[in-house]
Amino acid sequence: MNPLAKLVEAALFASARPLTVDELLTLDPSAGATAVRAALAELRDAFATGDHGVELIEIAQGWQFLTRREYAEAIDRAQFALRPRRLSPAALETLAIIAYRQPVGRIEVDEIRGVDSGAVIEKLSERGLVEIVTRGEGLGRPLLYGTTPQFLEILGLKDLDELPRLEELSVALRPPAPAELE
Amino acid sequence: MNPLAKLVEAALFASARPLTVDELLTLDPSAGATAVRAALAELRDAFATGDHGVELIEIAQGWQFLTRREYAEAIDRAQFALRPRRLSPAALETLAIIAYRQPVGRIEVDEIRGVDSGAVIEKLSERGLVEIVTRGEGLGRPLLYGTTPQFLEILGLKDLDELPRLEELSVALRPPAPAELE
Amino acid sequence: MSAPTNPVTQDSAGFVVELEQFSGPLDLLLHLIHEDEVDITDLPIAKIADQFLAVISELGLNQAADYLEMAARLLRIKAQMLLPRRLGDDEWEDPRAELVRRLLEYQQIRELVEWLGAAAARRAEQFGRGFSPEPPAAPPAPLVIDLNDLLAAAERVIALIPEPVLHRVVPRPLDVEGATARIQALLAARDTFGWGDVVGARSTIVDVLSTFIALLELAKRGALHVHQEGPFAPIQIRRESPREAR
Repeated sequence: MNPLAKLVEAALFASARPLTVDELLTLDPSAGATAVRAALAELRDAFATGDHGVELIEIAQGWQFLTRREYAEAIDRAQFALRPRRLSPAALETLAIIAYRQPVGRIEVDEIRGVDSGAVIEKLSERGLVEIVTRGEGLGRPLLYGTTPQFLEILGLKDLDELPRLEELSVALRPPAPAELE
Repeated sequence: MNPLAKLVEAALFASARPLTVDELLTLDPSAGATAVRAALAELRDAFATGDHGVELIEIAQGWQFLTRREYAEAIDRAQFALRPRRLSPAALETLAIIAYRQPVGRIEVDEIRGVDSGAVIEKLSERGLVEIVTRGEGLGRPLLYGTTPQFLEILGLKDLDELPRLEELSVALRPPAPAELE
Repeated sequence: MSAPTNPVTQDSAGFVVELEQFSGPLDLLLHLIHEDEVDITDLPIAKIADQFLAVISELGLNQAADYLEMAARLLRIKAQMLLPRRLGDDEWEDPRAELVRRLLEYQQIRELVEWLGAAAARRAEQFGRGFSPEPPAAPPAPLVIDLNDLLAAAERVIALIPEPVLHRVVPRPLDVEGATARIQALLAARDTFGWGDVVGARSTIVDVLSTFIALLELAKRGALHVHQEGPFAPIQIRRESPREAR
């Protein structure tokens, strides 16, 4: 492969988007557009033999290496297997409040987060991470939530005592004294 | 190139980070680890001839295509890709201590550096270079930190064994050695 | 050396640079030791301590706790070294030992820092794949919760709370009796007075509530007359005369 083709290969690989011939020209001020086009053709042919998992494609905005279509499904499948599903920050916050303050009512969660948490709590409940554990005293006897055994299982904790204590968190916190948790 | 090698090539091209053999195994449930390793070796050799702008390297306990060193400057100049931000001396110091003493608590890092390292550890944690790996014994069961695969990734290391051994350093002092000076 | 008077002088710009130059007191100490080419294990403590003090005062680092603490430590060791000791005293412990151990340990870390920095620079000469295809949509993967993420969320949440206490109801009884007495004293002295005369300039919510209830109670008893020109106008209090006999 000629040296310019190798440089173009490296640049196309590292770029987050397709590159045009004009853009590729900035790689080597001494190379002309003809030389860049020849390099692109050489590269395309080298990867087009069917002996590679990727190919060089000319698309509207320029040139880009893309994985061959026939491998897309396997790669997608592998990504499913690898890509763990994560909770949104809002869900994590709500979960954290419930974990540390349980049993805790929705109103208290709303007050701490400063936003309505009803929908988030419902989602967490659907996912089996929190559940209604009891009813509170007082007006309307509110439903109080706590974490489930599945919550511990996902975090790999034996019991709730294994949750880090709040005073160990890096930010200087004023953890509520036990009496204030009620 | 054998079909599995082409599939592996496609998967590595599709990934922005190194993939381990275990991860690559999910591509083709019928392939075993031996076959995947053979495919990786075939790919590495195919790209190692010096006839490509990219090469397949072993890094962070996995494999990744990277552009060849000699093209760094041209790609950087053309701004097709950004170089990673450099780490500050304080960040590197903290990383060095965590890498060698892991799992290690914040207090120990503070003591060795002679300064409060809370903010630095938090930054490193945000960048995914260190993480809480376990909890220590003793008072308050402190959170203990260790390095992540991403730490290996930004240093271009296969694994932690590639770090220099302490006895190879010009200052010979083995880890916790309070007794040695007497 | 005096501190720069104007924070936007060249001095302060230099200060920032110098601050970044050393990552802590140990780093500064090592710098001095290397500059003087002295033996760490036989540290000329008096000389190094003086230099350390001079540098931190010059750089304004004597404001930083870590540097101050080290300065104090150096002075203590310097003093201990001056104490007389008997020849061949086996019990004598070199007061420098702990500091020397820390310096050696720190020097080792600095060496590792160089190695790590070089490795990172070398890795930065190679670029990874820049284009990441859209992640495939759909089928749910197993749920993962990272303990770090949960802790970070807890921190975010707690940062939101000005006080982690939710509603702490503090029993602060209203002092209606006191307010009544205050009003009655005013009634005895004057025919009319304003709201401000009763509660004063720095009234708490408790004072306001107590006074208000006392006023209403006294008005109900016919002891006074409360009058307000319009909404939000000053409240005027007038003695009800002639006094009703009860």
